[in-house]
Amino acid sequence: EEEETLDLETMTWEEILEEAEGSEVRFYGWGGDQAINDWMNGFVAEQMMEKYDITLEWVPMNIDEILNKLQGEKQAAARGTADMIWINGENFFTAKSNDLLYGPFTEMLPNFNNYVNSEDVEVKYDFGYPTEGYEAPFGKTQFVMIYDQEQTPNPPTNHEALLSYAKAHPGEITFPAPPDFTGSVFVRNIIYDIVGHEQFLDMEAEKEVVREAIAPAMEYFKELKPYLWREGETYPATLAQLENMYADGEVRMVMAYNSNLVSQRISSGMFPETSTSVIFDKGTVGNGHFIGVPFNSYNRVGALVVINEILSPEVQASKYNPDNWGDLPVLDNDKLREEDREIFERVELGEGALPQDVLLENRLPEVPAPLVPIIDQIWMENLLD
Amino acid sequence: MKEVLLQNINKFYDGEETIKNLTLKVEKGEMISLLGPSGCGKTTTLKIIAGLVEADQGKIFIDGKSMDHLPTQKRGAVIVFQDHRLFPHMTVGANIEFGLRMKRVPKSIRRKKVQEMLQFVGLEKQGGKFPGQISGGQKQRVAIARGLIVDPAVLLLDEPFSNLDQRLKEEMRSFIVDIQRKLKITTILVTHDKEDALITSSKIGVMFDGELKQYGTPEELYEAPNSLAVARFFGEINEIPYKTIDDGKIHTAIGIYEKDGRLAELEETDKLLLRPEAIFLSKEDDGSGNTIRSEIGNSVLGKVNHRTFAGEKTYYEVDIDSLRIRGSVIGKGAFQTGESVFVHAAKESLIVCK
Amino acid sequence: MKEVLLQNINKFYDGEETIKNLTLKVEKGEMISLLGPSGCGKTTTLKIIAGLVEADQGKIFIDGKSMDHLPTQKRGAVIVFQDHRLFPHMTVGANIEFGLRMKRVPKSIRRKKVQEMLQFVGLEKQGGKFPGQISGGQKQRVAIARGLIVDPAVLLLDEPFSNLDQRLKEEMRSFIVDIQRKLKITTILVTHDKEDALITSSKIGVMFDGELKQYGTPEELYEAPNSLAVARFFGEINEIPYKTIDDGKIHTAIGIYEKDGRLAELEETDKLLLRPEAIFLSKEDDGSGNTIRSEIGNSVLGKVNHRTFAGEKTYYEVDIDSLRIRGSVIGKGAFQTGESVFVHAAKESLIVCK
Amino acid sequence: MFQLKKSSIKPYIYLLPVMSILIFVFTLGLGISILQSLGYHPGIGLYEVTLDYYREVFQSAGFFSGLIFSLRVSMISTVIAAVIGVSLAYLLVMQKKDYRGLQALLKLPIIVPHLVAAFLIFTLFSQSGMIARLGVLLGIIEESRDFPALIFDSQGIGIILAYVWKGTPFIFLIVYQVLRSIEQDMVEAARNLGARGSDVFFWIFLPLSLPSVFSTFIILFAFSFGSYEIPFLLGPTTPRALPVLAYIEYTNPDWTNRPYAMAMNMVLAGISVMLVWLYHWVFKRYQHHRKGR
Amino acid sequence: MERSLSRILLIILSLSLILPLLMILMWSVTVSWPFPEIFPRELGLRGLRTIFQPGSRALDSLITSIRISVFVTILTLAITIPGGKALGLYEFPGKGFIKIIVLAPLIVSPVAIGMGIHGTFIRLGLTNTELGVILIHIVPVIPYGIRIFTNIFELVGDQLEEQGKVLGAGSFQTFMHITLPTIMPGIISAGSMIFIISFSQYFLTFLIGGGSVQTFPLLMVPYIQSGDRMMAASYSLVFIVVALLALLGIEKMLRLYYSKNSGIAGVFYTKNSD
Ligand SMILES: Nc1ncnc2c1ncn2[C@@H]1O[C@H](COP(=O)(O)OP(=O)(O)OP(=O)(O)O)[C@@H](O)[C@H]1O
Ligand SMILES: Nc1ncnc2c1ncn2[C@@H]1O[C@H](COP(=O)(O)OP(=O)(O)OP(=O)(O)O)[C@@H](O)[C@H]1O
Ligand SMILES: [Mg+2]
Ligand SMILES: [Mg+2]
Repeated sequence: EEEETLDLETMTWEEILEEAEGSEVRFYGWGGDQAINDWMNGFVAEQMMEKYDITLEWVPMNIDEILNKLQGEKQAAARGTADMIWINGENFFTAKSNDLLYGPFTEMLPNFNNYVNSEDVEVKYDFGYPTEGYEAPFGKTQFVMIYDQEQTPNPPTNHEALLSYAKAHPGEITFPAPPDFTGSVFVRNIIYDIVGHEQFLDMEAEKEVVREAIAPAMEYFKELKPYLWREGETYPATLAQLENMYADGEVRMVMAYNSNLVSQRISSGMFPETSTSVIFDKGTVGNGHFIGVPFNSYNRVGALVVINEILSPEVQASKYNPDNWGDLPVLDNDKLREEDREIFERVELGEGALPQDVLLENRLPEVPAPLVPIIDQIWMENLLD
Repeated sequence: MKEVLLQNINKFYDGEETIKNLTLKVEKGEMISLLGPSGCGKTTTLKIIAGLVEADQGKIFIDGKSMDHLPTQKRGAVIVFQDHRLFPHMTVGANIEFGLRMKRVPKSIRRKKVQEMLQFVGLEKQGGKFPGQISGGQKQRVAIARGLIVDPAVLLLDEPFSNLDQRLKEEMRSFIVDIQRKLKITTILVTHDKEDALITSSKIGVMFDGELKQYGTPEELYEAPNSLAVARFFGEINEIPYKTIDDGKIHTAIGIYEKDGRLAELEETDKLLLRPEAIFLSKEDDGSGNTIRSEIGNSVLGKVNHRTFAGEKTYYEVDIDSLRIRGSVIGKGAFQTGESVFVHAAKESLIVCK
Repeated sequence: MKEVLLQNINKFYDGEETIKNLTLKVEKGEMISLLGPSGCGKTTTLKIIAGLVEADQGKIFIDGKSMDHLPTQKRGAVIVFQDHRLFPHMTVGANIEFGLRMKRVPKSIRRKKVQEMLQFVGLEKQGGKFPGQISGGQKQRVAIARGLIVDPAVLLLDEPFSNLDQRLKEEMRSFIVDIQRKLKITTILVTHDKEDALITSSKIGVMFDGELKQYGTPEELYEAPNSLAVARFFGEINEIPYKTIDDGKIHTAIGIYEKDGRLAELEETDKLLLRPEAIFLSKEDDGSGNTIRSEIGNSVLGKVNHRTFAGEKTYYEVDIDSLRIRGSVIGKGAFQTGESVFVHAAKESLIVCK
Repeated sequence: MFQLKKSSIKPYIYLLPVMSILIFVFTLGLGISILQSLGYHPGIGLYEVTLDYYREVFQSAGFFSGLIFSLRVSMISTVIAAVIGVSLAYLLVMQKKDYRGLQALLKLPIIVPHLVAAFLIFTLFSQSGMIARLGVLLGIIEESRDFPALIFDSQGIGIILAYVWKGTPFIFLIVYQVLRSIEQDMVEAARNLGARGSDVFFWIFLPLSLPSVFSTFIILFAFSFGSYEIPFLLGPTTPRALPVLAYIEYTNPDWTNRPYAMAMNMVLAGISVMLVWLYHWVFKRYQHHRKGR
Repeated sequence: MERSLSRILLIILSLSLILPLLMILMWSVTVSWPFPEIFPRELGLRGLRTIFQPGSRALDSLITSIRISVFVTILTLAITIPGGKALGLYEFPGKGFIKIIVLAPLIVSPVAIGMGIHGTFIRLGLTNTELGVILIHIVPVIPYGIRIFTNIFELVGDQLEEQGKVLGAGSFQTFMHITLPTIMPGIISAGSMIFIISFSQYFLTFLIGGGSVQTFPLLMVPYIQSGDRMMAASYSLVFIVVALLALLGIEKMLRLYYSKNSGIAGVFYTKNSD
């Protein structure tokens, strides 16, 4: 293994390709979406096999569990089974600060160099944390709220409208309570909407500082609470449950840190066809998700080849297609060749989803990772007795 | 004190007729015995009375009331099981107490009664042990005590003394008989010991192969069995070949008898039987000129073939020509194998059997 | 054919000494019996020999080899348990076959042997039934058959006949004795029936309360018991009060005897015992002038207090002044309650007991 | 009931394989957990051994309410499951037929993983669930809000429902097998001595199956007291069951929070051991009491 | 009358336990089913089709799952039967303590246990292997096995074993011919529990199997955690049906073995006696 590491840095891409041929690459990541699983097992795996004779094994697994496993392996200095992991945000922070990732490697990837704007904040930073080449961009999402247009012809697009909407329909709005991932994003969006987002980007991860900064937002939540589902005494435990409640008509709004969720749910029949995505006028939080290579990957060359391919316009476009996934591409439009740009333009957006440019224009950066648990904590202290 | 009546009971197990058209009446307060070889259906009969096994045909009445579909616990007929069936999770004391508890008898009374019972069956010290910790005979005593304590209206005892030594068995037997008489509990005793049956019961039924062959007083059964099988059942028996010659006398292998009294109605197809203890042996020549035996009726000469000492008595096999008969003599007996002896039997002890 | 030797065995249950310093030797190929009241430790003794219960002290040797820590299955001592312990999940046939299977006997031989056994114990028809479907006596027979079929080196029989009727028991008993003699299986029979013990065994041990009180031949035990308890154990017995007066004669309640022969060594602390069957009764006046009884030694007059018919014999309770004795008479007996009778006993039948 | 054998070495040999696995698991699993709960976790760069994490766990706001919530919910659900499970087993054993099909079907809830059970209870008992819909159909309620809040409720009813649903067949399965192995002979003997149906149950079936009921009870209780899936998915946001608190700490991507999670797990395990020990003690005394009467 | 009443009660109780499962059946083919409708508005087969489509990993992983759980069941029975016997039949110092210790896998959270053992398994080369997964699955099922067998042995005692030994059966023979058949009810209930728990194991499988050992729950759990009810229900349905079939199959085999050791002999003797 040691040899390989040394070699990699000096190897040419051709040598890497040659080395990777006929090997097996294991890609670990969240497996709770049938479309994504199908796309991974189907299109991506086939591409790899055809182009590079690489067998791509998609292993569905939650990221926190993957990191635990890596950590155990690290303590025992063991060879790993994962060659690529789907990662972002706090988990990237944890992985990197615990030396669980191999890198930097992005510069070795021709497609990264060719198509990705390495100076883009969303490539350079992940939840405010510098990526430093330890993870390659995979896709982008943005927080959206989803309403049924038939029920809600004019969905609220700022926190005040949301409050009056809740007052008009008491008990029909709710969100998963932080520290649930999505609920936590929702809270941050409201905070952004009330106190703006700029101050957080370099805020000290100090509870008192944060508490003061978000105090008005906490007041807002207290005001909102009585109009929430079950008067805010309790919240759904997971986004999945909220989705089901929305699908069954128990609540009027559902949310997703996945701008394309609505079109998937509509096409699978779960959500009413009149469902639509909504963002705040001031924008909503967006973030990127990435691919990392575990420190103990057995087949790094193979991983590099696959990641490189994922950064190709074909794969990115296929991913953008809502029939496959609908995830926003990470390639820099300016760097794309004309014919590649056309591929993207040909992709038809699904129902209820907002187009890429609308989203990108109203995209707010995530707070730095260390602030997230602090905000969650403060919210809990204020709103859960 | 209840009357028990079985009417034309039939029971099949796996298509085999185990109880055949059984009719049996036990009077109020009476104690009877059921005898019969192993597997003849005695236990099954008790279970049918108690309602643990359903008869395929026939009716059961207790005190005139039909027992159809009446569950066991309402019949008031308590079985003391052959295989004890003690509750393994209860102590000896709790086992005995069980029936009283079921009757919701107050605790203080229960305690007293259990103490009495324990004492009676000689298990004062074992009251706190579990069934797995006591001996076979002790188990049997617990089973008896458990059944007796509830003063059942009908008591069904299934070989209750089989694991007890002679002394204990006699004690228990007379205790049960006492209680039975005092409380006039209608009782059926199943036993394989003819002495138990004869001593305790006013009537005895003998079963063979699911059939009640004879039912009568102990004397009747003992002295006038209606079949060889029944006769055999009350102990070993000698079948005595005979001829009735024109002289009106009965010529048997052990002597010639007048055809009168008991023998008056002897028909050719009947059998003549003789119990071992009815056979008297005397020495051909005992030296002292003592002639005790020879004084009693006629006698024939035989030869001792085998001798078995059985304590209280001694068995002899004696060959009279080609006939081998068995006799028993109280005490050690003075005859040796190979010795010649006079064999004699009183006319009154001859049994005529159809 | 193996010798069994127990040396100073002690066993405690819950702190109570159940077996007390038991020493017992059974010769090769011999059959002995263990007798004793319920709970005296007979079963426990067998279990100790078989290795199912560990003695707290003492040693066991089979054929001279110490059995310390030798597991049950290697001792070759087979118990036929008092409570049968049939395997509920196997048919009667499979139960009997079990031991042979464990010995890896070929199937064809097994089949043949099982068939023979089934036939012998009279269960040809029950071979396919499960233990829950057969009667108590049938279970007992299966247990016997299952133990016998393996030709054990040492056979331990724990009350094997208790649930069998007289005929069947006699058959089984002689079958077992035959096999035992033929194969010279060292056998210990635990029984509560003195007749079983006396008939089958070359030696008998009597246990009380965990102690072996006497061990000897049947005759020794019957005629010279070393304690009242042992004597009692072989059946009811009368204790006869007596005085030795200066005239050198022994004055008893039933007559006066010379102090010679058996009585020569009678000491004042000894007891004088008399079995019921050794008591002869004769009518004070039987009308016919028959004087059979009065011819035998001296006799006293008594009064019949109670009469119990027991088939083969009849028991009488006779009061002689304040002494009540029990006598038995073969057959129905001619005496009525209240009648006066002559009571007489031969000197030879008096038992002296320390 | 019967004499337990005293043997110096045999039981230890019998226990050797299973105990060696347990001890292996223990020294490693528990040892490492304890170390981590004390703040020693070199893997994530924590080296300082301290009791601070425990202190904070005990001082944290949700801890006691969570503990009481956990105790209450697992106690209630286990008791209900035991009562229904034992009744079911008894009812079935009293039938003439043995309803093989029904038995197989009753195994289904055991097979269903806890996550799926939570999903099921949610679709049945949430305010837009099946029961609520039936309520609308029958005109008992008008809209979903009229349906009582059984899921995410502060009483933990949803959790209890889920545990009862999973636990009842488990108790049933075990107890039924025990009851069936109780010989019919015993029942006959009891009835013959005047025992009615309920007497047979209380005096024969219950005492003979009690050790099994007790064992399954302990297993269910310990399981429900210590696991997070169902209370996480069906429980209220406050109070949160103790295992949920530990789980949330554990999944915190900031690994320096790990010691809290571990400390909570250890406290949880400690309480569990104490409770189980208490149970054993009570049970023993109860049995003793019966024996010594 | 008493009996019919109890039968009704039995049926009601059983149904209330079984009927909820209909929801899984329904949802596995339900596309949309808004409140307050009693029947789904739209049906579909996306879920089941995904599972059974050619090249689906679900089927392979089912086979892996069954194989693992069968081994786990056998191994666990092999170690917990003697353990239960020791606790059920013997009196010895430390018994009370051991009785509590065997509950440890329930009391100490599997996360803690798994993490603790992970490192050791790595060093032993057991991670990412089926063997490792089988071994780790044994841990959480130990309490079930031990407890059940302890109770069973307390109930049946050792009288029949004694009888077997007296008739010359060695320890192994006694075990096979006497012990096993008499504790068969316990084997069936403990075996079922062990199989089920192993079959639905997720966290430990992943941790030790590292994703290279793919059992069915590894595919199923992410769906159950997601909001896609159709996929969740479809996977659950397949899971439940397969587990039930496997269970019944195992039970059937055990019973077959059981009757082979008694019934055939019965047939033979009945025939011969006629
Ligand atoms: N496991 C045990 N625990 C405690 N006491 C016991 C145990 N087994 C037997 N005993 C006691 O030891 C004594 C002897 O028992 P054992 O079974 O040897 O008697 P036994 O001579 O066979 O009697 P029986 O003729 O009634 O079968 C009895 O008093 C019995 O209660
Ligand atoms: N459940 C059953 N299934 C099949 N046959 C049975 C069943 N119970 C008893 N039998 C048979 O019925 C017959 C009568 O049995 P029962 O128990 O009444 O005999 P028993 O007269 O009590 O004999 P024993 O003196 O040996 O106890 C026996 O041949 C027995 O094998
Ligand atoms: Mg019988
Ligand atoms: Mg005994």
